[in-house]
Amino acid sequence: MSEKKTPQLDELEKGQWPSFVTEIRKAAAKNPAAEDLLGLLERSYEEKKGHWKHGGIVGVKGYGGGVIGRYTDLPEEYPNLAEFHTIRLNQPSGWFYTTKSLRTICDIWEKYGSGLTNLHGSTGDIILLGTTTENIQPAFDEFSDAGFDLGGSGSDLRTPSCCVGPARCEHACYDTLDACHNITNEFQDELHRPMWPYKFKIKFSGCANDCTASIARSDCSIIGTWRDTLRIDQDAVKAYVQEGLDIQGAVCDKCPTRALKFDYKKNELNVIAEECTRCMHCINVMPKAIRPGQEKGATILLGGKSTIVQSAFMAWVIVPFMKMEDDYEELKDLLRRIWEWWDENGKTRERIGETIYRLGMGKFLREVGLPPVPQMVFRPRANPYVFWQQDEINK
Amino acid sequence: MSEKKTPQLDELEKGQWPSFVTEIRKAAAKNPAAEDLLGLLERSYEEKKGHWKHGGIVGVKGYGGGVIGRYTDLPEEYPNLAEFHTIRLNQPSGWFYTTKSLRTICDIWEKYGSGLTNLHGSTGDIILLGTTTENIQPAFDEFSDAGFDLGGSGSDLRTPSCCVGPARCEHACYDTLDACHNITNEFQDELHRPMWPYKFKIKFSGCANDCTASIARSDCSIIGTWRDTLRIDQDAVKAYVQEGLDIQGAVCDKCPTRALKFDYKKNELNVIAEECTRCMHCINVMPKAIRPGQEKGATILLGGKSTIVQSAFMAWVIVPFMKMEDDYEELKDLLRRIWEWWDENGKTRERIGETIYRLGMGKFLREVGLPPVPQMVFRPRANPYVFWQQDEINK
Amino acid sequence: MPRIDAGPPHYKEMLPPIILENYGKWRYHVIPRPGVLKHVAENGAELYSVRAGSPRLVSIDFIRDMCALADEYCDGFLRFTSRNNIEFLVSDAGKVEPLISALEAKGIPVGGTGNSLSNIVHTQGWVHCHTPATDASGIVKAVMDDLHEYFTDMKLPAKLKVAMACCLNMCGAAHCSDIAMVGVHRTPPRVNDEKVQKGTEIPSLVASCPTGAIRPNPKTKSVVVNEEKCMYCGNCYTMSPGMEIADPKNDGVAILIGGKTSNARTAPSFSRMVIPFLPNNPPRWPEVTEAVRHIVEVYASNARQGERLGEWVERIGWEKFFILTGIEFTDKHIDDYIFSRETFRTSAAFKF
Amino acid sequence: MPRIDAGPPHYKEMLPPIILENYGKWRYHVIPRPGVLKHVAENGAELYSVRAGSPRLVSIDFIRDMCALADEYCDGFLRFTSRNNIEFLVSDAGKVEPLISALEAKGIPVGGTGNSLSNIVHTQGWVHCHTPATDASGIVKAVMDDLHEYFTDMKLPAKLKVAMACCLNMCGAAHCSDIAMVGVHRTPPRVNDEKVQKGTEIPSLVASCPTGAIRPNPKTKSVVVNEEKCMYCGNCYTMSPGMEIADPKNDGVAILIGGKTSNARTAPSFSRMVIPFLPNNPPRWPEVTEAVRHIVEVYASNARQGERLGEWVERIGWEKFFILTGIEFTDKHIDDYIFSRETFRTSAAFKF
Amino acid sequence: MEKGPASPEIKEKVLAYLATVEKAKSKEIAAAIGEKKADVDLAVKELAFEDKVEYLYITTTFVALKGKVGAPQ
Ligand code: SRM
Ligand code: SRM
Ligand code: SRM
Ligand code: SRM
Ligand code: SF4
Ligand code: SF4
Ligand code: SF4
Ligand code: SF4
Ligand code: SF4
Ligand code: SF4
Ligand code: SF4
Ligand code: SF4
Repeated sequence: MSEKKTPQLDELEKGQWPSFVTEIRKAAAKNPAAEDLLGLLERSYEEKKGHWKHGGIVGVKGYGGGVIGRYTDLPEEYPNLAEFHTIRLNQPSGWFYTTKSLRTICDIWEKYGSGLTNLHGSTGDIILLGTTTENIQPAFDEFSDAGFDLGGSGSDLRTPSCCVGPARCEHACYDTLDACHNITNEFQDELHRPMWPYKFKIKFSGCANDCTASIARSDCSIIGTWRDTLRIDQDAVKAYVQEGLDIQGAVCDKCPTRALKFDYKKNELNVIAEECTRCMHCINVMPKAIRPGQEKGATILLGGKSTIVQSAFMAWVIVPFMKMEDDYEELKDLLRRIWEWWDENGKTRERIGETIYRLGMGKFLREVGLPPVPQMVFRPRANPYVFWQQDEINK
Repeated sequence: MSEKKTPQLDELEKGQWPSFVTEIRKAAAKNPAAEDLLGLLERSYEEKKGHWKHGGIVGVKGYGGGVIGRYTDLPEEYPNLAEFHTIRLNQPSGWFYTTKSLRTICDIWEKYGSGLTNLHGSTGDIILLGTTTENIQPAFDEFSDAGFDLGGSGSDLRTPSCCVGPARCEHACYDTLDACHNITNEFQDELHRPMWPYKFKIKFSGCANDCTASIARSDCSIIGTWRDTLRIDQDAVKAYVQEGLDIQGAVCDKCPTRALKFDYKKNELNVIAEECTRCMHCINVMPKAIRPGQEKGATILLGGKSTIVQSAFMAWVIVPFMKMEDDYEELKDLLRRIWEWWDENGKTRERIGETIYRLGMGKFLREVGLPPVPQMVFRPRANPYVFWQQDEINK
Repeated sequence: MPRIDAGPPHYKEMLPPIILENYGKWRYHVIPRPGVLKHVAENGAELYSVRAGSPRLVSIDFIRDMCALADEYCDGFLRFTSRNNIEFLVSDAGKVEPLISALEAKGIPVGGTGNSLSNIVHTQGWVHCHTPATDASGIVKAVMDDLHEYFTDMKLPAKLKVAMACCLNMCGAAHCSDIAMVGVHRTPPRVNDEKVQKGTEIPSLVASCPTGAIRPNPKTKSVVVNEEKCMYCGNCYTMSPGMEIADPKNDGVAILIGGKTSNARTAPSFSRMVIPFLPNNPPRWPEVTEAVRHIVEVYASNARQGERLGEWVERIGWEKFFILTGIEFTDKHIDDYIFSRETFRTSAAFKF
Repeated sequence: MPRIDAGPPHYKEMLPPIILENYGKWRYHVIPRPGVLKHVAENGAELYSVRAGSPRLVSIDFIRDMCALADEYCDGFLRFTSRNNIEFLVSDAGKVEPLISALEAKGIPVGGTGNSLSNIVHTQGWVHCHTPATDASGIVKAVMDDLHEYFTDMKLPAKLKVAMACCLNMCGAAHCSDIAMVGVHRTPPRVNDEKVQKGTEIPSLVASCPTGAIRPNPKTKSVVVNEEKCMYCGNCYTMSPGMEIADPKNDGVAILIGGKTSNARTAPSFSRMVIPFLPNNPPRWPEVTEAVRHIVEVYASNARQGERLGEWVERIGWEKFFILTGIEFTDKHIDDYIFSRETFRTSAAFKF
Repeated sequence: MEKGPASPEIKEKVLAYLATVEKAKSKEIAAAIGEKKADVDLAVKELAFEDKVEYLYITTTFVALKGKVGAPQ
């Protein structure tokens, strides 16, 4: 097939880390678009610039998102990239697969696309890179028959994702996989039909280790925690001492609130329950001996996003503790109220965090009906610029 | 004299703390304006509101500040308060007085004013509360003859002030009294003839204890420090041990950088020189044993101010270390460059800190000619929004 | 012809001999008793500074009284501190106790050193300013009466610096004090068109509002206020007497805590609002004095030795502070101004 | 007729029997060797997860290869991690080593667990996006080749999370990563009036500029850019293809460090810029790989055990970081955007 | 630093300009008459001594012809 030289890309087939160039080359062996991609990319490497035009409007019937239109600005030279759209498939909770399901995806993508994928996209989707406008609908139809559906794009709910949670992790404080699946299915309309000021992302992490980086990467971050006291197994503590773990140095001294007291004589570790902030550190170091408490649930945080344009925001606490039960009705109800408020108040291309920053947390809490609690802030305001409500002043 | 009842103010003559009401009453015994003030204040206590009009224009010939015009909004009822201006006299460095000089002030103020004062105003001036427009010039003339001069007000350099420093404090890293006096005299024009966008305050503290709260209260905060290593007298350390001081707990464990190592066996205290941030804590606890280093000077910080309107700013480091010698030429030169830049770039009623915040520290540093150093920031920027200069990019 | 720009008197003229001799040569100090600092020079010379409380707003009679004491006990030398206390500079150890007795006889408290409450830095209030939301001297007197024991004793965990500012201009270091009492408004300015028309530059007035709540009203040649947007800062009143913001029914006092300016141990920090509003109840502001005393007492009985108020709260966490004090947390505690973002809890680790 | 809104496949269909049986009943885990997690359930069941590196941009051939391995060693079950690694879910301890050998034979590295460098979260770059300032996959490949030993070994003080984003939109957690490489522009957009006229809403375009650098130009029915005000964020280009910001001569890569998202020990934190610009030097970006390796090495040899990169820098102070690494500090490191104030050193305590 | 006497021409220009406005900041005067601000500051200083202009503190300090702006009503 290809005779084109790609000296620069060839350099990236060297070295110990598996090479994406090799992957493109594999696809190129079977697919002309993938082959053109090699050429286009080599050209970008020479010119130090991209060769893709601003996205266009492509999609699947009944859906408002899930496909990213993409066209090269050099269609004459790379005709097979004239259209090179991405399809975002909603991954299963926790990115678990049977080989059978993965093979099905490969087969359909071999038929309709370039054979290139990202496993996974940064938001969590199965990213299928490169197809034509014409092929989108038939590809979707087959994926759909095989049990897959589109993910989000545009101003909608983006594909939620979750950590491995109870499927394989001893720390999980709620069922992240079930929650992710349930919420995704509940809000199919919001996911597939963009109607908001901008995108909205949800990520589920089973504990404060936050293995989905949800606090930085999602508008709504749902982080597992517990309300009672962490549980310590003193026999296991003694076993760690035996193994030579420096409990005072590696655990107690690094506890952010100094809530752990180690008794050298008895080889006993105790926690001052009210001081513990459930940061997970001690549990991480001594998983055999320390476990979360029993009254489990999640902290809900809001407003995370990356840098463009008002600066990056990390999500902040809006509900310190919520039980993750009863089909997540409490969470769903809260999400609906938040979206309604945001839809009402947000400017175009304004993330929820930016809207709240602009209008003030007080207004948001009052209008969404959330009780203010000190857990929402690191510290209270430094300025005295309080807004008083009509019913709070003397007429 | 007065027959007017002041039941509310009377309540404030009770209690153990010396009473300002008693003071006004003392003045009222001799001065009708002070007497009217009692009545007006009682009225404010009843009505819960002030009775002073917006300031007016009064002053001393050749001076553009130093007098605050004040008129009551009830001149019919309190005719002696129809004019009740304040004169700000520049205090001597460190607020030191001979009784003779204080008596001179009292005598002149008895003649021309209400007999009421603030020792001192928040900026540091001797505040003479309450005189008439007519009396301002003659009062000034007499104060001037007695060796006193006006302080600042309006959009000028405000009266600089300094801590007690080398006059009585073992910690002083430079001569705060001399610096304050020298700078005040150098910039008499700037102090007395307002010509800037807004006020500009300078405060001198001899060490990082910052006993003038300069970092919060002055646009330019000058804080003593040293470049080499603090000095430890091991005999004195041993004496503290003898006295029962818990050196590990009260000193080492509270050192913010853990730069101090206490050797229990030898009763020796040592410092890791490069780790010490000269916070003063250990010196404060053990002044007999620990002293600042020998290569002394000051850190210059810029931008402090209170809350109105862009939020409070604390001053930040712009020169980590400056020798305070040679008639302070380096400092004077820097101040001139800063003022020139601010005058050029500041909006009306914009403090220097606000101007820099609005236009960016980079622009300020480049244009004032200060080299950027990491000591200027707690941490570098989190966003990637860098401004590149023409000579830094490839054409 | 008066001298012009002659500057302040030279400080050296004001220094007692012991200071002139030992200027820059002090070796260390101790605090032999509350209110007394003993500074020892390299050559062994000893200076006793006796610190006395002052109401700051004083008459010339008071100053003359103090001068009389200074003449008798310290050869005519005294100074004032950056917190408006008076310091008598005694070079004869034997005169310290007699001076203290003389001061106490006059009702002047001695204290404010070491781990004590010092004098309250404060402002003009109804006595002399045009923009106050409350009085300053009155509240200060009431609070200092109430907390007197903490001034004359050194029984606090650390120094306690209290400030009082009568409006949001915050003349003083209220924004960085262990405890700050700040006069606040709670209702928007009422526009007095006539006054605005007279001598107010409308564009400057409009620009002065930090929240953009003021719009020009070409019809009246005055302005209108969007009350929803107003946060009662009073900056427009500073610009124009026609923006009448004082409101006796709604003005009052906010309490902020936990600021400091020293660099010892921890970086200087801003005070944080813990009580958004207490009513103006002259003459003794019982709500304010109680709130301040309560905070001081909870601090005194919970903090570790050497811990400033803010250092204590930051160690235990603000959520814990609200539990310990029982102060109610409301939406008003949450920042919604320019730098709000840094105050939000962007962490899942907190106390319940 | 395809199904609409059926949602993703149910995860339970994808779980191996050992997980279905022990779902929510895991007791603890250990890391027997780099790249292998051993999870032990309450009933003693043991699951071995073998973590393998992936370039993320993979062909269907690659996926099929991995499926073949999963069929052979783990009954057809595998998963991907939140950092795009592949995890083989092995329930038979005896199959762990053979699987690893098989992977290594294919050139697939095993590692990324515990105190190691994991896979680099990254984005599209020149492969598929319209706004990149650099490529993503290429830099990632070059850096992972260079730092390979830190992936396969657990010799770092703590976990090291590296991210790569090809423009300032920062798709990924670059803003909160231990090390982030971010594609940046350095010159203002060149306005292509024709393209702007076609289909761009001028008011939205003007509003999109965070610094107010864009003004409408009624004459051309397009816009003009005040180049002094432009900070090259590229947001205008996202709004309109007429705002051509890509500039091969000046685009490149900035390095930010010290962010984290876990709440363990310290609160989640933003990454901070330490190198404002490195040139785009494809195919292997030597300046970038060297800079990253240098930072990793200085960190590895100076931090305490268990300290994330940012925790280490915050403990020693950023001024010390610049000394230790020898990286030059410039005016570009100092924030001049909305939240700059909180980054200024408002303290006299610092290291020289 | 001795600044020396102010330029008489600049003083005249300042007075002429101030006659046209109620009050002004010295920066505005400098811009209006096209002189360096430092020179205007010096001129204003001398004019103040000559009782021809005065400084007005109205939230920021302005300069005006002496007596042009009265006390508040
Ligand atoms: C494909 C993906 C990168 C990847 O290689 O993984 C991606 C690609 C694009 N992102 Fe993104 N974003 C992707 C995850 C993210 C993330 C990470 C996340 O979701 O965890 C972020 C940061 C978190 C956040 O949402 O803030 C992210 C922040 C952005 C932004 C900035 C939004 C903001 O408010 O800060 C934009 C700009 C925009 O929306 O106009 C953007 C825009 C884009 C666009 C649509 C370009 C554009 O301006 O229209 C890119 C399309 C590229 C293409 O042609 O394929 N992308 N984007 C990720 C989605 C894959 C998936 O669905 O799984
Ligand atoms: C007298 C004094 C209070 C006192 O009782 O001690 C005072 C009194 C006034 N201050 Fe102040 N300020 C006084 C020290 C301060 C300080 C403290 C300091 O200097 O250390 C501050 C906070 C630090 C700062 O500068 O930010 C301060 C911040 C303000 C502000 C807010 C400025 C800002 O940018 O944040 C204003 C408002 C203004 O300038 O328009 C203000 C305005 C005023 C005015 C002139 C009222 C006005 O709006 O025109 C007050 C006149 C009262 C009167 O009639 O006597 N005053 N003012 C202090 C001056 C005495 C002296 O010269 O020694
Ligand atoms: C007299 C005075 C300076 C002056 O020029 O007037 C002064 C004098 C001394 N200060 Fe101060 N400080 C004075 C205001 C301050 C201020 C400013 C303020 O109060 O507004 C501060 C910063 C306040 C803050 O952080 O909010 C201040 C923070 C300190 C500190 C640090 C305390 C801390 O740990 O945070 C020390 C060190 C110590 O006491 O251990 C200190 C130490 C000292 C020493 C021990 C210095 C010495 O060796 O002579 C002096 C006696 C302290 C005492 O009262 O126990 N001085 N000192 C001021 C007395 C004010 C008063 O009447 O109470
Ligand atoms: C598989 C994965 C979850 C998933 O659903 O995919 C996962 C799995 C585990 N994480 Fe994680 N983490 C995973 C991404 C994350 C992330 C997100 C990220 O990397 O973008 C974070 C937050 C990153 C940050 O802070 O910037 C994360 C922060 C942690 C931490 C906290 C580390 C710290 O001290 O800051 C722990 C605790 C520990 O390792 O001691 C942890 C612990 C664990 C444990 C030990 C949990 C358990 O008991 O099973 C798992 C093995 C960790 C290991 O690799 O040594 N996991 N973990 C993710 C693997 C990514 C990878 O391929 O490398
Ligand atoms: S976030 Fe917590 S529960 Fe989820 S995988 Fe990580 S450690 Fe386990
Ligand atoms: S979870 Fe964190 S805060 Fe709680 S005891 Fe353990 S280390 Fe301390
Ligand atoms: S600032 Fe330092 S030098 Fe000045 S009085 Fe306070 S402790 Fe002494
Ligand atoms: S001055 Fe502060 S930082 Fe330096 S050694 Fe003493 S306590 Fe530590
Ligand atoms: S705080 Fe406000 S009311 Fe009080 S003196 Fe200052 S400006 Fe006047
Ligand atoms: S009080 Fe403040 S916020 Fe309200 S209108 Fe006046 S300036 Fe604006
Ligand atoms: S970071 Fe920028 S260039 Fe890269 S994929 Fe995201 S939007 Fe596109
Ligand atoms: S690149 Fe950013 S700052 Fe520059 S003109 Fe475009 S939107 Fe404005």
